[in-house]
Amino acid sequence: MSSANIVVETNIILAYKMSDDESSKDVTVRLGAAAGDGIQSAGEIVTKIFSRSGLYVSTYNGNQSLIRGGHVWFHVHAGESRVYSLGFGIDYLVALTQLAYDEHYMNVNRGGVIIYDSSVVKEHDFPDHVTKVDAPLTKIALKYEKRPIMKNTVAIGLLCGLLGLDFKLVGDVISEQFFRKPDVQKSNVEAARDGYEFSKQFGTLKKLTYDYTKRRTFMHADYAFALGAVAAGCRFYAAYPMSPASPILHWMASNAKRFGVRVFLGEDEIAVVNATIGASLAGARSLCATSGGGFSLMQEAIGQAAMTETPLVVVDVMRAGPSTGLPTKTAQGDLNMMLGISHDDFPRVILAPRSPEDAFRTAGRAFNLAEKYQLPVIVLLDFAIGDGGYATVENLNPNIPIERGKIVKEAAPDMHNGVWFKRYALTEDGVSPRALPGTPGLMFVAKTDEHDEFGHDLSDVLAGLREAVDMRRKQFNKRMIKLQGVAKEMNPPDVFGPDKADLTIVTWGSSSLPVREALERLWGDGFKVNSYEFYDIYPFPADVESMLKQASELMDVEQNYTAQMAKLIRRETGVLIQKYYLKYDGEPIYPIEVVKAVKQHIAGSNGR
Amino acid sequence: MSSANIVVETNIILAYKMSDDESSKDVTVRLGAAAGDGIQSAGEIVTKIFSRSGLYVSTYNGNQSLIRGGHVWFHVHAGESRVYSLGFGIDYLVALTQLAYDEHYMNVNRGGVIIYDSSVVKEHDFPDHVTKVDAPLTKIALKYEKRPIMKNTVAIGLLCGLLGLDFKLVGDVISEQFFRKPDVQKSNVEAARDGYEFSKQFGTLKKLTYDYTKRRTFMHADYAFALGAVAAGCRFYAAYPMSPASPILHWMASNAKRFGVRVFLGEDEIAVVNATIGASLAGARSLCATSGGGFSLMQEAIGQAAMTETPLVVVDVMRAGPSTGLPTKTAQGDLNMMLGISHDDFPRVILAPRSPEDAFRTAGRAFNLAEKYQLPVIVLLDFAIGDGGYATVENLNPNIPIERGKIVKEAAPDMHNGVWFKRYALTEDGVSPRALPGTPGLMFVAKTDEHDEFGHDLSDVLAGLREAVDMRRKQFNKRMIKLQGVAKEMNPPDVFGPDKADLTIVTWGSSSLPVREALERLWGDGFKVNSYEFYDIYPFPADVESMLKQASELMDVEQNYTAQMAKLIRRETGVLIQKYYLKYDGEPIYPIEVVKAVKQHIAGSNGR
Amino acid sequence: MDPRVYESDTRPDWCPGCGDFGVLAALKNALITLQIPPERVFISSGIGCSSNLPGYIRTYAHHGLHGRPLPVAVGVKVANPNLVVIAAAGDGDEYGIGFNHVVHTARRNHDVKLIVMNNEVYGLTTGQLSPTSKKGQRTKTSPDGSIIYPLNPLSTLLGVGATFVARGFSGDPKHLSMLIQEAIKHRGFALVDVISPCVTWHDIYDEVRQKMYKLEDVGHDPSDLVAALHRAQEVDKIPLGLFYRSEEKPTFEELVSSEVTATIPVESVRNLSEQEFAKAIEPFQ
Amino acid sequence: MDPRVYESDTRPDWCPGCGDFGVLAALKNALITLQIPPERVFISSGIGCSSNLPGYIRTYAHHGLHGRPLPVAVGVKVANPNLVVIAAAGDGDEYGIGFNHVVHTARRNHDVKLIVMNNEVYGLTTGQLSPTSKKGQRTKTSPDGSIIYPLNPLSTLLGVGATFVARGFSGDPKHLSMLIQEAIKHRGFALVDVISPCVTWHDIYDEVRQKMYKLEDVGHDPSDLVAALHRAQEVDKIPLGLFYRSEEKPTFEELVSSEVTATIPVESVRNLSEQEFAKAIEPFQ
Ligand SMILES: Cc1ncc(C[n+]2csc(CCOP(=O)(O)OP(=O)(O)O)c2C)c(N)n1
Ligand SMILES: Cc1ncc(C[n+]2csc(CCOP(=O)(O)OP(=O)(O)O)c2C)c(N)n1
Ligand code: SF4
Ligand code: SF4
Ligand SMILES: [Mg+2]
Ligand SMILES: [Mg+2]
Repeated sequence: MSSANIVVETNIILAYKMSDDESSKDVTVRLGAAAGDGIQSAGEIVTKIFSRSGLYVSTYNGNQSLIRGGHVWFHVHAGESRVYSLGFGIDYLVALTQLAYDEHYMNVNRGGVIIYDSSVVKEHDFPDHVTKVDAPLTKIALKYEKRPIMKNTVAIGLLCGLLGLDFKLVGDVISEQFFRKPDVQKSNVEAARDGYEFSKQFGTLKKLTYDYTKRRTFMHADYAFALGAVAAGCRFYAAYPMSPASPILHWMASNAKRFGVRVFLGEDEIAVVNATIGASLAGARSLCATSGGGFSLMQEAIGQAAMTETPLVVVDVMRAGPSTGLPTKTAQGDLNMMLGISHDDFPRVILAPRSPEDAFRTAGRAFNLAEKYQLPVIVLLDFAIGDGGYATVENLNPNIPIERGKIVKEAAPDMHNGVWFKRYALTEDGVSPRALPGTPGLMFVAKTDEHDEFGHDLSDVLAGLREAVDMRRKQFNKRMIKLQGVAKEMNPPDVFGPDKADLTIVTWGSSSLPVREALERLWGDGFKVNSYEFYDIYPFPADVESMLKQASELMDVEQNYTAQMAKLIRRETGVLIQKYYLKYDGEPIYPIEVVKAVKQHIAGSNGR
Repeated sequence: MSSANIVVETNIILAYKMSDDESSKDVTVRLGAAAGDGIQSAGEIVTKIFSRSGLYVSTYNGNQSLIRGGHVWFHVHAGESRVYSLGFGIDYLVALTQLAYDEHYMNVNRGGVIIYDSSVVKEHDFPDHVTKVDAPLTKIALKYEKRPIMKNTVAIGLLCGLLGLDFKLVGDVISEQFFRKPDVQKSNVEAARDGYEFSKQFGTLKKLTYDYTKRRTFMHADYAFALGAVAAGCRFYAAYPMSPASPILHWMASNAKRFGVRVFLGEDEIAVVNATIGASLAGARSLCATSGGGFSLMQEAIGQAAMTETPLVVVDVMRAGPSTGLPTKTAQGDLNMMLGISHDDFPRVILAPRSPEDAFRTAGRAFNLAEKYQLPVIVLLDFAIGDGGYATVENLNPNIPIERGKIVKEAAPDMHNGVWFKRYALTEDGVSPRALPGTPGLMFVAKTDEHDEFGHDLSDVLAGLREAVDMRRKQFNKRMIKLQGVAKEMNPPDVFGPDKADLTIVTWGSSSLPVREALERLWGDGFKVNSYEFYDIYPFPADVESMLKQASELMDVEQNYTAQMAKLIRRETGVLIQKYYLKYDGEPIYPIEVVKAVKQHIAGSNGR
Repeated sequence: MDPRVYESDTRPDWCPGCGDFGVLAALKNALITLQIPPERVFISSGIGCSSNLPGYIRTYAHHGLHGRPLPVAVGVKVANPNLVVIAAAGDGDEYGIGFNHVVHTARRNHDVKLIVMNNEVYGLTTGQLSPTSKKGQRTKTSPDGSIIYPLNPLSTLLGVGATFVARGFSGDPKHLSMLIQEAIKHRGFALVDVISPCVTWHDIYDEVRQKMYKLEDVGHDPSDLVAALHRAQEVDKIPLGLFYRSEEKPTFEELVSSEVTATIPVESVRNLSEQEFAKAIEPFQ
Repeated sequence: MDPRVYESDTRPDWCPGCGDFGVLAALKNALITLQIPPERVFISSGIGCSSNLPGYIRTYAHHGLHGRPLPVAVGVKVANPNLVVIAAAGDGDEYGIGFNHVVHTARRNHDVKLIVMNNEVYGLTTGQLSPTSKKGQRTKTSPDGSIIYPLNPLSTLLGVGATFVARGFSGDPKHLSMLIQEAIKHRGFALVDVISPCVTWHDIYDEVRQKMYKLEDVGHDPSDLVAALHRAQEVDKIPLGLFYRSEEKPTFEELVSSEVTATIPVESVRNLSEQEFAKAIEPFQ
């Protein structure tokens, strides 16, 4: 498997009609319009309505890097039990523009619905067995506003009517959403009601069972991570804006006061990461986040943190590259970078939460690992679960254990007479006690040059002398040995599905989610398949080799061109995965693509 | 082989006495003193004298990151036939300071010589079977100068006398070296003559056969690469000073005028690499160089060059890290970084010349590959062969073939009417013709956003639309497919030694050199060993897997902690190397260490 | 020259009303007025709404990395001094992450022209604080109003010793075109700061229109550095026009070319002759 | 206070005669004079001869990356405003690769003090041109003399609006100590540029001694910005002393602390209470 040879021709497999089972316990809604039409807000309203009806949700934001025009869409998958990803096809399409119709009509499921306004959108090739809901969205909207901006509110009302949702809830959520704009609050509710009323003329369409007593929580992984960080005692946050990591900054900025977080907006990512290191040195649990391009700039400083043994947590919310790439689209292309951050070898930890829930849990773990082992911890999120996708979160536990590792609070009596603190004392586990500036008698220099136990240079007058060479080796070993401690805390991949299977999908981070929905479908179709979901990536968890070798057959599913995780697996275990479904076009993995890849593969051909 | 587990306890194996064969065809000299004593200059004089006596040389500079004081040494290995590395032990030790004596006396070979001045240096534990040459170096020096700065010149005279070299040559070289300081030129020659005369009292010591008609060329890899680059048409060089890459800058600055090279000293490495990309876009063969820390800062822009498909050659002269580390010491720790440069996947080429000669050849190849395939080419040198070590170079061929790849010189007639040039035209080999700014009618935007064939954005208004997604995939494939072309030009490792062996050493870059000397010694001792020397690293050369699988047993020798090359080999071929000799203390690999490791290993134990 | 030579088939994706339309128009106008053929123009941009400009005017261009338009431009200009090299980008690009390049490019007096579309906000990333955002400005990153002092790029560049410092307004493309023309004609580095409002996140059109005045209307002398500094530091009013110009310093490109054997064109790639090579290796023998 | 509290057992590895000895002595003297206990001092340095300083004075310190002393210092100060935070580094560090941090740290008026050991050369890397090297200066990178205009950090920082700008000379440690004391006492960002000659690559002791004079001896008023600018731009003479000081602007740390609930100390790590947490997730329901 030479990297030069993996050229995977994925197809955009969106056109399918399979969910003709009207009684299925989930529903998918896609809203399509132009940027500036408020589709993101409409999507959030729908998501909220579902969540307050007791449904589980998972959403995706098909947005573009522009403020007005173009084509953007918002996808909501909701279910009576847990949903993970985008689901299968579209049950309800709301096409507010011609482009929205053209791009999505062919993906509407048998038994589904297309809502559009024929005064704006010309239908064509209307799918069989799909209900046509041609509604005067614009006309209704213009009743309330001079510009037809309100037409998505009308559509929401209509959609909720078709779905048989209680209008009270719909009205409440819309009121809430517009509470900062009292002038349009009431009219939006009215417009929605008109849409709702309009729906009554249609017969039974696909509905779910609602439980209005349940008020589920949903968020994306950026928010979940920020919340988890603050819940775990984060006191310093630094950033330079970069999509799709910016929501962490926005949340921190809005909540700084309440939670005592000092927010620092740096002049660039280099300032950001260095300030984070400074704040961490000073004793604060400190965090920064960015996306790939910004992370590239942070690399030198991450080596610095490893060398000075300063705890550091950095989040990379991945987007589709390389270089500027597709800034609003998703990918898992940054793993290789994390394996090779900066020059020469140093310890690091790489974690890749799969979902917002996972992200919340990971925040506290990341701080604990960073502080216990005094090293950089990298957290890989991506657009699909970060900025781009909300999901229901359950059982968030704010009582995150806080493990700060070895901190010396007071100097021994003999430390006050001109002695430096042994900040880099050689210890068995490689971790040396640290002191926080301000503590009398424990002064030290945090040093990026190779150093002795006191933090004095080995790089100048002593370089190359036998004792210094020996100490250099000991300090190098000490740093690297810490990974043995971390390794004991690394989890092997979670197995999703049966323990034994004919085919095992290997996947990591957010790709785990579409794989789950694919597996559930495949089980229904009688296939014996499961998946290994990696989320603790490096140091590579122990015992994975035996897990992999037990599997009958392996297929790698991830979102990059060179199968970075599969390469890491081969590097660490020797196991060569020979089947792939790799996606690198910026679009999310749809469960159906994995289903097809598995079926093709099991039928004998290569699933790529 | 989990990276957390490789903790290799190398020993500094310097103390050995083995070269008691006075008739051997090579000699090793070590000069030790304090920084500021002029030991580098003395080492260069000795090297030059040897080179003009028809000997082959290989040197090493044991310097420190300070200007005065401390302990620095210079090692010269010279031979009647090709020498590669530091040789075995020390035949002639010139110890100008106590520290120089203390650090090196135990490494002097049986039959060797220690030159010192007992008025400055106290000998102790004087080795058996070593000739003691206690010389009044200081006294002689003070005859000519008020400060004893000239004592290394005296020592050189003495050394050359013991070695039986012609004084005329010695005098000539010294005159030359001081030609910019006419006031001390003559006195230095006189001082050397006094030392030379003093030597006469000693009997036969180890000498070689000299051929004064031969004037060999020696240089280190930094100079060799710079020279090769200029010989291959390099017209733009940018840098920010960083050891051990600075000699390239110094050479370029001094030769800029003569060779028409525009030298640009940037405000930081980010400016440097971006300016290099700009110059390359404008049509110049453009180069920049740095060391690890500076390279970390360049990463974002290297992804940019890959995305805009702009030819780029960047040299990383590796030094011991991580972070600031040991700036004057050697390592091969940056391979992982090169495999993971910046975010998401893009094509790159990684070359790792083994020697100055190799570096010269690589320069032209690097430009050709960069321009033919329009991608970044990374050249890995290191301190040991770069700034730190001269070696004899032979057969440098200035007639380097120049392959600039597809350049369109003139626009088709229909190109002049408001049409953009298809800079990113989809082609079978992935390479699109480029145009140089200034050419009428071929305007294009070099674009870091994902783009169509014209270089127009796919990332904004078009992002996510079906056609754009399709084009995104095609452009991604196009970029990566270029690696297939490159792969055909990648050389498998060179085999040093017999084709069949009981043990094969896998090594790369500069580590190949000490391995060669170790192998020659091992052959003499009756061992059947050979080595695979990797120098074309990525895209990983084809057919390596079968080579590796043919080997009876493999042992990896490289200069980093985590065995980065071995990991790449496993990643690419699945082959797990189980024996290692890894060195990461900043010191060069001594051939004897490899000899010992092999012997221990063949005796059954692990050679680490 | 046919004024259509600069037309592009790609339509700007800026929001309707965005200031950057005015900058694009002024730039085109300036180039056409100066009768510069498009193939001689190289535009280097960064990342941001403003940096999308290159595709909308048909010249050679590089749409690169956030903050790095200038080093790319410098590389192009040093390699091929015949090109008219323009860097065009946002305030985030040039006054934030990339400001060090501005300072050093100005100090070395490279013959490149920098047009900054200054909207006092990070437009593309949805309106966060930029280095020129005012104290008190409310954004997603400053929900209670910014506590941070803004950078004054003009007074800073005057402190650096930049040889051409001007400010235009995208709402007055004619005046702006004139400034850009002067910048291009200037021998050396030129900064044209353009107030180019972001109608979506920070619409300051009205404020600017109220506060602005033209330096040429008040008899400002662009050779007077101290006067320029005073004008640059005004906050109640917004002076537009040429603050400062000095043509005493030769450009970096002039100096470097005088250093280099000019007979070897940068884009010509040829081997060294045997003699040249022999001379080159002599010091190593 | 025992003046020995700042003594270190590590001896400076600077060349005999290096200007940096004077800076070290002045810094120690200033801290002792101000009676600041060493555990309250945090020194952040970069990479260069000058940046080796921290190990030679026993305080908390970070010896980090080339050009990045200030962002580290800012992080430390924002997290723990009780510390006296000093960045100490070379002209390469601070006026070259790291100058953007200087500009923005000054603009935001962080309460950190920057001491630049300006020797007009890259000392540690063996004497290449630095951003403050003079035109005509001969180095390994300018064998025929530099063609590049130097940066004037003082006039630039005055243009930025820095609130404290001074210049000292390592040959006059007493005067320098006084300037450092003033800088530490200043409320806000302070630049102390120190002419600290490199005796090995660029020995300008004699030149400085000939050209220098003290601003306090000529009645310079440090509240007069225009006068400060004129002084900063002198080239025939070298003015030493306090060029400019203004204490009107609150510091970033004051402003950010007023924003943050001060009852949560930055180094205290505790979980959110159930109520706090419930309130935090409310918007997501
Ligand atoms: C290294 C890096 N950091 C962050 C970003 C994200 N980013 C894109 S545009 C932008 C700022 C845009 O602001 P400005 O330069 O003022 O341009 P405008 O959109 O306002 O025209 C940022 C921070 C990036 N692309 N690269
Ligand atoms: C990113 C990076 N680039 C380059 C270097 C190499 N380097 C080390 S010190 C130095 C310059 C030192 O000059 P200066 O800051 O003026 O300090 P001085 O030695 O003169 O005191 C450089 C370029 C580095 N360490 N890191
Ligand atoms: S967001 Fe602002 S800067 Fe960007 S295009 Fe729209 S108006 Fe212009
Ligand atoms: S090289 Fe110069 S700056 Fe460095 S220690 Fe020596 S004198 Fe000081
Ligand atoms: Mg802006
Ligand atoms: Mg300096």
